[in-house]
Amino acid sequence: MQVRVQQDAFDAGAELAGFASTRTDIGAVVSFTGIVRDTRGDLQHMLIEHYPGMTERAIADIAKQAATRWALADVLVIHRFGALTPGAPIMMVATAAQHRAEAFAAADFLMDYLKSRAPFWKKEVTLSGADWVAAKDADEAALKRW
Amino acid sequence: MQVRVQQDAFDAGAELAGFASTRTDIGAVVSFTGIVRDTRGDLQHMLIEHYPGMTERAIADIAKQAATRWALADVLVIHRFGALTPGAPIMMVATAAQHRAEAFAAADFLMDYLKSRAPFWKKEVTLSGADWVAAKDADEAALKRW
Amino acid sequence: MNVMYFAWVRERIGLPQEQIVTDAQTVAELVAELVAREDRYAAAFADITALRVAVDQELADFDAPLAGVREVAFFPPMTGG
Amino acid sequence: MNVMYFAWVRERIGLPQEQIVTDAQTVAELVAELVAREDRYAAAFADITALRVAVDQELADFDAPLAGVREVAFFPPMTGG
Repeated sequence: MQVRVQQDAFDAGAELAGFASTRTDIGAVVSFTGIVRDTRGDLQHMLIEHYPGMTERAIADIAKQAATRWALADVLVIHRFGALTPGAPIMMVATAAQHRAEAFAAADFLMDYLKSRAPFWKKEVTLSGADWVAAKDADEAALKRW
Repeated sequence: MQVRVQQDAFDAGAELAGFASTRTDIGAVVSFTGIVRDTRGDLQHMLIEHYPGMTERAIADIAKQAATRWALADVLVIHRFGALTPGAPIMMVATAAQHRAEAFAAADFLMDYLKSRAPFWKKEVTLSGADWVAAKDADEAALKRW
Repeated sequence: MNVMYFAWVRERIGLPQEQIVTDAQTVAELVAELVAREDRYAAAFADITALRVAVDQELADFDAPLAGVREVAFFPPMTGG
Repeated sequence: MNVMYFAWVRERIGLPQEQIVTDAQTVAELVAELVAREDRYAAAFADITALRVAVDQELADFDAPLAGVREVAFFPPMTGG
Protein backbone atom coordinates (compact mmCIF):
# COMPACT_ATOMS: atom_id res chain seq x y z
CA MET A 1 0.00 0.00 0.00
CA GLN A 2 1.39 3.35 -1.02
CA VAL A 3 -0.04 6.78 -0.13
CA ARG A 4 1.57 9.99 -1.35
CA VAL A 5 0.42 13.56 -0.71
CA GLN A 6 2.56 15.97 -2.69
CA GLN A 7 2.77 19.33 -4.39
CA ASP A 8 4.86 18.02 -7.29
CA ALA A 9 3.32 16.76 -10.49
CA PHE A 10 3.28 13.02 -11.11
CA ASP A 11 3.15 10.91 -14.25
CA ALA A 12 0.08 8.66 -14.13
CA GLY A 13 1.51 6.46 -16.90
CA ALA A 14 4.80 5.89 -15.09
CA GLU A 15 2.92 5.20 -11.85
CA LEU A 16 0.70 2.63 -13.56
CA ALA A 17 3.71 1.02 -15.25
CA GLY A 18 5.39 0.53 -11.88
CA PHE A 19 2.25 -0.58 -10.02
CA ALA A 20 2.07 -4.27 -9.10
CA SER A 21 4.25 -4.86 -12.16
CA THR A 22 6.21 -7.84 -10.85
CA ARG A 23 3.16 -9.85 -9.71
CA THR A 24 1.98 -12.95 -11.57
CA ASP A 25 -0.92 -13.68 -9.19
CA ILE A 26 -3.12 -10.74 -10.10
CA GLY A 27 -5.49 -10.55 -13.03
CA ALA A 28 -6.84 -7.02 -12.81
CA VAL A 29 -5.54 -3.49 -12.34
CA VAL A 30 -7.88 -0.49 -12.31
CA SER A 31 -6.65 3.09 -12.25
CA PHE A 32 -8.44 6.39 -11.89
CA THR A 33 -6.83 9.72 -12.69
CA GLY A 34 -8.50 12.99 -11.70
CA ILE A 35 -7.56 15.93 -13.92
CA VAL A 36 -8.03 19.70 -13.58
CA ARG A 37 -10.97 20.37 -15.89
CA ASP A 38 -11.55 23.73 -17.51
CA THR A 39 -15.28 23.53 -18.11
CA ARG A 40 -15.92 27.05 -19.39
CA GLY A 41 -12.50 27.77 -20.88
CA ASP A 42 -11.66 30.50 -18.36
CA LEU A 43 -9.86 28.59 -15.61
CA GLN A 44 -6.49 30.07 -14.66
CA HIS A 45 -5.66 27.45 -12.09
CA MET A 46 -7.13 25.31 -9.37
CA LEU A 47 -5.85 25.87 -5.84
CA ILE A 48 -5.92 22.76 -3.69
CA GLU A 49 -5.64 23.28 0.05
CA HIS A 50 -5.25 20.40 2.48
CA TYR A 51 -4.74 19.61 6.15
CA PRO A 52 -1.17 18.28 6.50
CA GLY A 53 -1.03 15.36 8.88
CA MET A 54 -4.74 14.59 8.83
CA THR A 55 -4.64 14.15 5.05
CA GLU A 56 -2.14 11.31 5.17
CA ARG A 57 -3.97 9.65 8.07
CA ALA A 58 -7.38 9.93 6.42
CA ILE A 59 -6.15 8.52 3.09
CA ALA A 60 -4.26 5.65 4.75
CA ASP A 61 -7.41 4.83 6.71
CA ILE A 62 -9.55 4.82 3.56
CA ALA A 63 -7.00 2.62 1.74
CA LYS A 64 -6.94 0.20 4.68
CA GLN A 65 -10.74 -0.01 4.66
CA ALA A 66 -10.62 -0.88 0.95
CA ALA A 67 -7.97 -3.55 1.56
CA THR A 68 -10.19 -5.04 4.30
CA ARG A 69 -13.32 -5.14 2.17
CA TRP A 70 -11.72 -6.58 -0.96
CA ALA A 71 -8.81 -8.96 -1.47
CA LEU A 72 -6.41 -6.43 -2.94
CA ALA A 73 -2.86 -7.31 -3.92
CA ASP A 74 -1.92 -3.61 -3.86
CA VAL A 75 -3.32 -0.10 -3.54
CA LEU A 76 -1.83 3.22 -4.64
CA VAL A 77 -3.16 6.70 -3.81
CA ILE A 78 -1.45 9.92 -4.92
CA HIS A 79 -3.05 13.32 -4.24
CA ARG A 80 -1.57 16.71 -5.02
CA PHE A 81 -2.06 20.10 -3.40
CA GLY A 82 -1.08 23.62 -4.46
CA ALA A 83 -1.82 25.54 -7.67
CA LEU A 84 -2.62 23.25 -10.60
CA THR A 85 -3.15 24.25 -14.23
CA PRO A 86 -5.93 22.93 -16.52
CA GLY A 87 -5.15 19.45 -17.82
CA ALA A 88 -2.81 18.64 -14.92
CA PRO A 89 -3.40 15.44 -12.97
CA ILE A 90 -4.80 16.14 -9.47
CA MET A 91 -4.74 12.65 -8.08
CA MET A 92 -4.81 8.99 -8.94
CA VAL A 93 -5.76 5.71 -7.37
CA ALA A 94 -4.79 2.24 -8.57
CA THR A 95 -5.99 -1.12 -7.31
CA ALA A 96 -4.71 -4.62 -8.09
CA ALA A 97 -6.70 -7.79 -7.45
CA GLN A 98 -7.14 -11.32 -8.71
CA HIS A 99 -10.47 -10.46 -10.27
CA ARG A 100 -11.91 -7.56 -12.20
CA ALA A 101 -14.94 -6.91 -9.98
CA GLU A 102 -12.79 -6.43 -6.87
CA ALA A 103 -10.38 -4.03 -8.56
CA PHE A 104 -13.24 -1.95 -9.98
CA ALA A 105 -15.25 -1.84 -6.75
CA ALA A 106 -12.23 -0.93 -4.63
CA ALA A 107 -11.21 1.92 -6.97
CA ASP A 108 -14.79 3.24 -7.00
CA PHE A 109 -14.96 3.01 -3.19
CA LEU A 110 -11.62 4.80 -2.78
CA MET A 111 -12.80 7.64 -4.99
CA ASP A 112 -16.11 8.03 -3.16
CA TYR A 113 -14.33 8.24 0.19
CA LEU A 114 -11.44 10.44 -0.96
CA LYS A 115 -14.04 12.84 -2.37
CA SER A 116 -15.87 13.38 0.93
CA ARG A 117 -13.53 12.16 3.68
CA ALA A 118 -10.03 13.31 2.75
CA PRO A 119 -9.36 16.89 3.93
CA PHE A 120 -8.87 18.68 0.61
CA TRP A 121 -10.61 21.84 -0.59
CA LYS A 122 -10.57 23.17 -4.14
CA LYS A 123 -10.74 26.76 -5.27
CA GLU A 124 -11.20 27.65 -8.92
CA VAL A 125 -9.39 30.81 -9.96
CA THR A 126 -10.68 32.39 -13.18
CA LEU A 127 -10.15 35.78 -14.82
CA SER A 128 -13.38 36.96 -13.23
CA GLY A 129 -12.69 35.81 -9.69
CA ALA A 130 -12.15 32.84 -7.42
CA ASP A 131 -14.66 30.41 -5.92
CA TRP A 132 -14.44 27.48 -3.57
CA VAL A 133 -15.83 24.32 -5.13
CA ALA A 134 -18.87 23.30 -3.10
CA ALA A 135 -19.29 19.69 -1.99
CA LYS A 136 -22.26 18.00 -3.65
CA ASP A 137 -25.03 16.29 -1.68
CA ALA A 138 -24.68 13.45 -4.16
CA ASP A 139 -21.05 12.92 -3.10
CA GLU A 140 -22.04 12.46 0.53
CA ALA A 141 -24.96 10.25 -0.51
CA ALA A 142 -22.59 8.09 -2.58
CA LEU A 143 -20.95 6.84 0.61
CA LYS A 144 -24.17 5.03 1.52
CA ARG A 145 -23.56 2.68 -1.42
CA TRP A 146 -20.82 0.91 0.52
CA MET B 1 -11.65 6.16 -30.37
CA GLN B 2 -8.83 3.70 -30.79
CA VAL B 3 -9.14 -0.10 -31.09
CA ARG B 4 -6.09 -2.33 -31.47
CA VAL B 5 -6.01 -6.13 -31.74
CA GLN B 6 -2.43 -7.31 -31.72
CA GLN B 7 -0.06 -10.15 -30.91
CA ASP B 8 2.67 -7.81 -29.65
CA ALA B 9 3.01 -6.82 -26.01
CA PHE B 10 1.96 -3.30 -25.03
CA ASP B 11 2.96 -1.01 -22.17
CA ALA B 12 -0.15 -0.06 -20.19
CA GLY B 13 1.71 2.82 -18.53
CA ALA B 14 2.82 4.33 -21.84
CA GLU B 15 -0.69 3.89 -23.25
CA LEU B 16 -2.24 5.67 -20.25
CA ALA B 17 0.35 8.45 -20.48
CA GLY B 18 -0.59 9.08 -24.10
CA PHE B 19 -4.35 8.74 -23.62
CA ALA B 20 -6.38 11.97 -23.80
CA SER B 21 -3.23 13.69 -22.55
CA THR B 22 -3.67 16.97 -24.39
CA ARG B 23 -7.26 17.58 -23.26
CA THR B 24 -8.16 20.25 -20.70
CA ASP B 25 -11.91 19.57 -20.80
CA ILE B 26 -11.90 16.16 -19.15
CA GLY B 27 -11.82 15.50 -15.43
CA ALA B 28 -11.64 11.73 -15.23
CA VAL B 29 -9.69 8.88 -16.81
CA VAL B 30 -10.31 5.25 -15.84
CA SER B 31 -8.14 2.40 -17.06
CA PHE B 32 -8.45 -1.35 -16.69
CA THR B 33 -5.60 -3.73 -17.43
CA GLY B 34 -6.20 -7.47 -17.66
CA ILE B 35 -3.16 -9.58 -16.80
CA VAL B 36 -2.32 -13.29 -17.27
CA ARG B 37 -2.86 -14.70 -13.78
CA ASP B 38 -1.10 -17.81 -12.57
CA THR B 39 -3.53 -18.92 -9.87
CA ARG B 40 -1.95 -22.24 -8.90
CA GLY B 41 1.66 -21.47 -9.80
CA ASP B 42 1.78 -23.98 -12.66
CA LEU B 43 0.77 -21.92 -15.68
CA GLN B 44 3.17 -22.18 -18.62
CA HIS B 45 1.32 -19.76 -20.82
CA MET B 46 -2.12 -18.66 -21.89
CA LEU B 47 -3.07 -19.13 -25.53
CA ILE B 48 -5.51 -16.55 -26.82
CA GLU B 49 -7.32 -17.38 -30.04
CA HIS B 50 -9.50 -14.88 -31.85
CA TYR B 51 -11.57 -14.42 -34.98
CA PRO B 52 -9.67 -11.94 -37.17
CA GLY B 53 -12.04 -9.49 -38.80
CA MET B 54 -14.96 -10.13 -36.51
CA THR B 55 -12.85 -9.21 -33.46
CA GLU B 56 -12.13 -5.69 -34.66
CA ARG B 57 -15.76 -5.18 -35.71
CA ALA B 58 -17.14 -6.48 -32.42
CA ILE B 59 -14.83 -4.33 -30.30
CA ALA B 60 -15.47 -1.20 -32.37
CA ASP B 61 -19.20 -1.83 -32.00
CA ILE B 62 -18.90 -2.21 -28.21
CA ALA B 63 -16.80 0.97 -27.98
CA LYS B 64 -19.35 2.86 -30.07
CA GLN B 65 -22.15 1.68 -27.79
CA ALA B 66 -20.21 2.99 -24.79
CA ALA B 67 -19.63 6.34 -26.49
CA THR B 68 -23.37 6.57 -27.20
CA ARG B 69 -24.44 5.78 -23.64
CA TRP B 70 -21.97 8.08 -21.88
CA ALA B 71 -20.44 11.39 -22.91
CA LEU B 72 -16.90 10.11 -23.46
CA ALA B 73 -14.08 12.33 -24.65
CA ASP B 74 -12.09 9.27 -25.71
CA VAL B 75 -12.00 5.46 -25.56
CA LEU B 76 -9.09 3.08 -25.99
CA VAL B 77 -9.26 -0.71 -26.30
CA ILE B 78 -6.22 -2.93 -26.82
CA HIS B 79 -6.52 -6.74 -26.85
CA ARG B 80 -3.76 -9.22 -27.52
CA PHE B 81 -3.85 -12.72 -28.97
CA GLY B 82 -1.24 -15.49 -29.14
CA ALA B 83 0.81 -17.14 -26.38
CA LEU B 84 1.12 -14.95 -23.27
CA THR B 85 3.22 -15.64 -20.17
CA PRO B 86 2.08 -15.14 -16.55
CA GLY B 87 2.16 -11.48 -15.53
CA ALA B 88 1.86 -10.24 -19.12
CA PRO B 89 -0.88 -7.74 -19.94
CA ILE B 90 -3.69 -9.32 -21.99
CA MET B 91 -5.72 -6.26 -22.72
CA MET B 92 -6.61 -2.80 -21.52
CA VAL B 93 -9.41 -0.30 -21.80
CA ALA B 94 -9.28 3.39 -20.98
CA THR B 95 -12.12 5.91 -20.87
CA ALA B 96 -11.99 9.69 -20.56
CA ALA B 97 -14.95 11.81 -19.51
CA GLN B 98 -15.81 15.07 -17.81
CA HIS B 99 -16.99 13.25 -14.70
CA ARG B 100 -15.85 10.30 -12.68
CA ALA B 101 -19.12 8.32 -12.75
CA GLU B 102 -19.21 8.29 -16.56
CA ALA B 103 -15.60 7.15 -16.93
CA PHE B 104 -16.07 4.35 -14.36
CA ALA B 105 -19.39 3.14 -15.78
CA ALA B 106 -18.11 3.14 -19.36
CA ALA B 107 -14.96 1.15 -18.44
CA ASP B 108 -17.05 -1.36 -16.50
CA PHE B 109 -19.50 -1.68 -19.41
CA LEU B 110 -16.67 -2.16 -21.94
CA MET B 111 -15.19 -4.95 -19.82
CA ASP B 112 -18.52 -6.74 -19.40
CA TYR B 113 -19.12 -6.68 -23.14
CA LEU B 114 -15.56 -7.53 -24.19
CA LYS B 115 -15.75 -10.53 -21.86
CA SER B 116 -18.81 -12.09 -23.50
CA ARG B 117 -19.19 -10.44 -26.91
CA ALA B 118 -15.68 -10.11 -28.35
CA PRO B 119 -14.59 -13.33 -30.15
CA PHE B 120 -11.65 -14.39 -28.01
CA TRP B 121 -11.05 -17.78 -26.44
CA LYS B 122 -8.45 -18.57 -23.80
CA LYS B 123 -6.61 -21.83 -23.24
CA GLU B 124 -4.47 -22.35 -20.15
CA VAL B 125 -1.39 -24.49 -20.78
CA THR B 126 0.13 -26.01 -17.64
CA LEU B 127 2.70 -28.75 -17.06
CA SER B 128 -0.14 -31.22 -16.59
CA GLY B 129 -2.15 -30.33 -19.68
CA ALA B 130 -4.15 -27.68 -21.45
CA ASP B 131 -7.74 -26.53 -20.88
CA TRP B 132 -10.02 -24.04 -22.52
CA VAL B 133 -11.26 -21.44 -20.05
CA ALA B 134 -15.03 -21.85 -19.76
CA ALA B 135 -17.30 -18.82 -19.94
CA LYS B 136 -19.09 -18.15 -16.67
CA ASP B 137 -22.86 -17.81 -16.43
CA ALA B 138 -22.18 -14.74 -14.27
CA ASP B 139 -20.36 -13.06 -17.18
CA GLU B 140 -23.37 -13.45 -19.45
CA ALA B 141 -25.68 -12.35 -16.63
CA ALA B 142 -23.55 -9.22 -16.07
CA LEU B 143 -24.69 -7.86 -19.46
CA LYS B 144 -28.21 -7.48 -18.06
CA ARG B 145 -26.91 -4.73 -15.76
CA TRP B 146 -26.70 -2.32 -18.69
CA MET C 1 -19.58 -20.63 -48.15
CA ASN C 2 -16.65 -20.32 -45.77
CA VAL C 3 -17.30 -22.23 -42.54
CA MET C 4 -14.98 -21.50 -39.60
CA TYR C 5 -14.38 -23.22 -36.28
CA PHE C 6 -12.73 -21.79 -33.17
CA ALA C 7 -11.34 -23.05 -29.85
CA TRP C 8 -12.46 -26.59 -28.93
CA VAL C 9 -14.87 -26.71 -31.86
CA ARG C 10 -11.85 -26.30 -34.14
CA GLU C 11 -9.93 -28.95 -32.18
CA ARG C 12 -12.77 -31.51 -32.33
CA ILE C 13 -13.40 -31.01 -36.03
CA GLY C 14 -9.68 -30.88 -36.72
CA LEU C 15 -9.53 -27.87 -39.00
CA PRO C 16 -9.96 -24.10 -38.68
CA GLN C 17 -12.10 -23.54 -41.75
CA GLU C 18 -13.39 -25.12 -44.93
CA GLN C 19 -15.34 -24.21 -48.05
CA ILE C 20 -18.75 -25.86 -48.06
CA VAL C 21 -21.29 -25.95 -50.87
CA THR C 22 -24.70 -26.45 -49.33
CA ASP C 23 -28.41 -26.11 -49.96
CA ALA C 24 -29.05 -25.56 -46.25
CA GLN C 25 -31.53 -22.71 -45.73
CA THR C 26 -30.57 -22.01 -42.10
CA VAL C 27 -27.65 -22.43 -39.74
CA ALA C 28 -29.49 -25.33 -38.05
CA GLU C 29 -29.82 -27.12 -41.41
CA LEU C 30 -26.11 -26.61 -42.05
CA VAL C 31 -25.32 -28.11 -38.62
CA ALA C 32 -27.55 -31.12 -39.37
CA GLU C 33 -25.73 -31.61 -42.67
CA LEU C 34 -22.29 -31.47 -40.98
CA VAL C 35 -23.34 -33.79 -38.14
CA ALA C 36 -24.49 -36.40 -40.70
CA ARG C 37 -21.10 -36.24 -42.41
CA GLU C 38 -18.63 -37.61 -39.87
CA ASP C 39 -18.28 -38.44 -36.20
CA ARG C 40 -15.93 -35.51 -35.50
CA TYR C 41 -18.67 -33.08 -36.57
CA ALA C 42 -21.22 -34.98 -34.48
CA ALA C 43 -18.84 -34.69 -31.50
CA ALA C 44 -18.35 -30.95 -32.02
CA PHE C 45 -22.07 -30.23 -32.39
CA ALA C 46 -23.30 -32.75 -29.76
CA ASP C 47 -24.56 -30.01 -27.42
CA ILE C 48 -25.73 -27.08 -29.47
CA THR C 49 -26.52 -25.03 -26.34
CA ALA C 50 -22.77 -24.94 -25.63
CA LEU C 51 -22.13 -23.29 -28.99
CA ARG C 52 -22.45 -19.85 -30.50
CA VAL C 53 -22.66 -18.96 -34.16
CA ALA C 54 -21.68 -15.89 -36.16
CA VAL C 55 -23.07 -15.23 -39.62
CA ASP C 56 -20.93 -12.90 -41.72
CA GLN C 57 -19.08 -11.92 -38.55
CA GLU C 58 -22.18 -10.98 -36.55
CA LEU C 59 -23.54 -13.10 -33.69
CA ALA C 60 -26.68 -14.90 -34.85
CA ASP C 61 -29.21 -17.55 -33.86
CA PHE C 62 -29.22 -21.10 -35.15
CA ASP C 63 -32.40 -20.40 -37.11
CA ALA C 64 -30.69 -17.55 -39.01
CA PRO C 65 -31.15 -17.84 -42.81
CA LEU C 66 -28.11 -18.55 -44.98
CA ALA C 67 -29.27 -16.87 -48.22
CA GLY C 68 -26.46 -14.64 -49.51
CA VAL C 69 -24.21 -15.49 -46.55
CA ARG C 70 -20.47 -15.79 -47.24
CA GLU C 71 -19.13 -16.86 -43.84
CA VAL C 72 -20.47 -18.88 -40.92
CA ALA C 73 -18.42 -19.46 -37.74
CA PHE C 74 -19.02 -21.87 -34.85
CA PHE C 75 -17.39 -21.48 -31.44
CA PRO C 76 -17.94 -21.86 -27.69
CA PRO C 77 -19.06 -18.86 -25.60
CA MET C 78 -16.42 -16.15 -25.82
CA THR C 79 -13.94 -15.43 -23.06
CA GLY C 80 -12.42 -12.06 -23.86
CA GLY C 81 -11.13 -9.46 -21.47
CA MET D 1 -5.08 24.14 22.13
CA ASN D 2 -4.24 24.58 18.45
CA VAL D 3 -7.30 25.69 16.46
CA MET D 4 -7.08 25.49 12.68
CA TYR D 5 -9.24 26.89 9.89
CA PHE D 6 -9.34 25.77 6.27
CA ALA D 7 -10.74 27.00 2.96
CA TRP D 8 -13.38 29.76 3.27
CA VAL D 9 -13.46 29.37 7.07
CA ARG D 10 -9.77 30.38 7.07
CA GLU D 11 -10.50 33.26 4.70
CA ARG D 12 -13.40 34.62 6.79
CA ILE D 13 -11.50 34.39 10.05
CA GLY D 14 -8.37 35.70 8.39
CA LEU D 15 -5.82 33.28 9.76
CA PRO D 16 -4.94 29.60 9.30
CA GLN D 17 -4.47 28.70 12.95
CA GLU D 18 -4.13 30.10 16.45
CA GLN D 19 -3.39 28.93 19.96
CA ILE D 20 -6.43 29.23 22.19
CA VAL D 21 -6.64 28.75 25.94
CA THR D 22 -10.19 27.78 26.77
CA ASP D 23 -12.39 26.20 29.40
CA ALA D 24 -14.83 24.98 26.76
CA GLN D 25 -15.88 21.40 27.44
CA THR D 26 -17.08 20.63 23.92
CA VAL D 27 -16.50 21.77 20.35
CA ALA D 28 -19.86 23.57 20.44
CA GLU D 29 -18.81 25.53 23.53
CA LEU D 30 -15.56 26.48 21.79
CA VAL D 31 -17.53 27.70 18.78
CA ALA D 32 -19.81 29.80 21.06
CA GLU D 33 -16.73 31.32 22.67
CA LEU D 34 -15.20 32.20 19.29
CA VAL D 35 -18.46 33.61 17.92
CA ALA D 36 -18.73 35.93 20.96
CA ARG D 37 -15.22 37.26 20.29
CA GLU D 38 -15.45 39.08 16.99
CA ASP D 39 -17.64 39.52 13.93
CA ARG D 40 -15.28 37.60 11.65
CA TYR D 41 -15.76 34.47 13.81
CA ALA D 42 -19.51 35.04 13.88
CA ALA D 43 -19.43 35.25 10.08
CA ALA D 44 -17.40 32.04 9.75
CA PHE D 45 -19.63 30.08 12.14
CA ALA D 46 -22.98 31.63 11.05
CA ASP D 47 -24.27 28.34 9.60
CA ILE D 48 -22.85 25.46 11.57
CA THR D 49 -24.51 22.88 9.29
CA ALA D 50 -22.18 24.09 6.50
CA LEU D 51 -19.14 23.21 8.61
CA ARG D 52 -17.23 20.11 9.58
CA VAL D 53 -14.90 19.67 12.54
CA ALA D 54 -11.90 17.44 13.18
CA VAL D 55 -10.63 16.76 16.70
CA ASP D 56 -6.99 15.66 16.83
CA GLN D 57 -7.15 15.03 13.08
CA GLU D 58 -10.22 12.77 13.18
CA LEU D 59 -13.66 13.88 11.96
CA ALA D 60 -15.90 14.55 14.96
CA ASP D 61 -19.29 15.97 15.97
CA PHE D 62 -19.84 19.41 17.44
CA ASP D 63 -20.73 17.83 20.78
CA ALA D 64 -17.35 16.06 20.97
CA PRO D 65 -15.55 16.63 24.31
CA LEU D 66 -12.34 18.68 24.34
CA ALA D 67 -10.67 17.13 27.41
CA GLY D 68 -7.07 16.27 26.51
CA VAL D 69 -7.48 17.48 22.94
CA ARG D 70 -4.49 19.21 21.33
CA GLU D 71 -5.90 20.24 17.97
CA VAL D 72 -9.32 21.23 16.63
CA ALA D 73 -9.92 22.12 12.99
CA PHE D 74 -12.93 23.75 11.30
CA PHE D 75 -13.61 23.57 7.59
CA PRO D 76 -16.33 23.23 4.93
CA PRO D 77 -17.29 19.79 3.58
CA MET D 78 -14.26 18.29 1.87
CA THR D 79 -13.82 18.17 -1.90
CA GLY D 80 -11.03 15.71 -2.54
CA GLY D 81 -10.54 13.46 -5.55
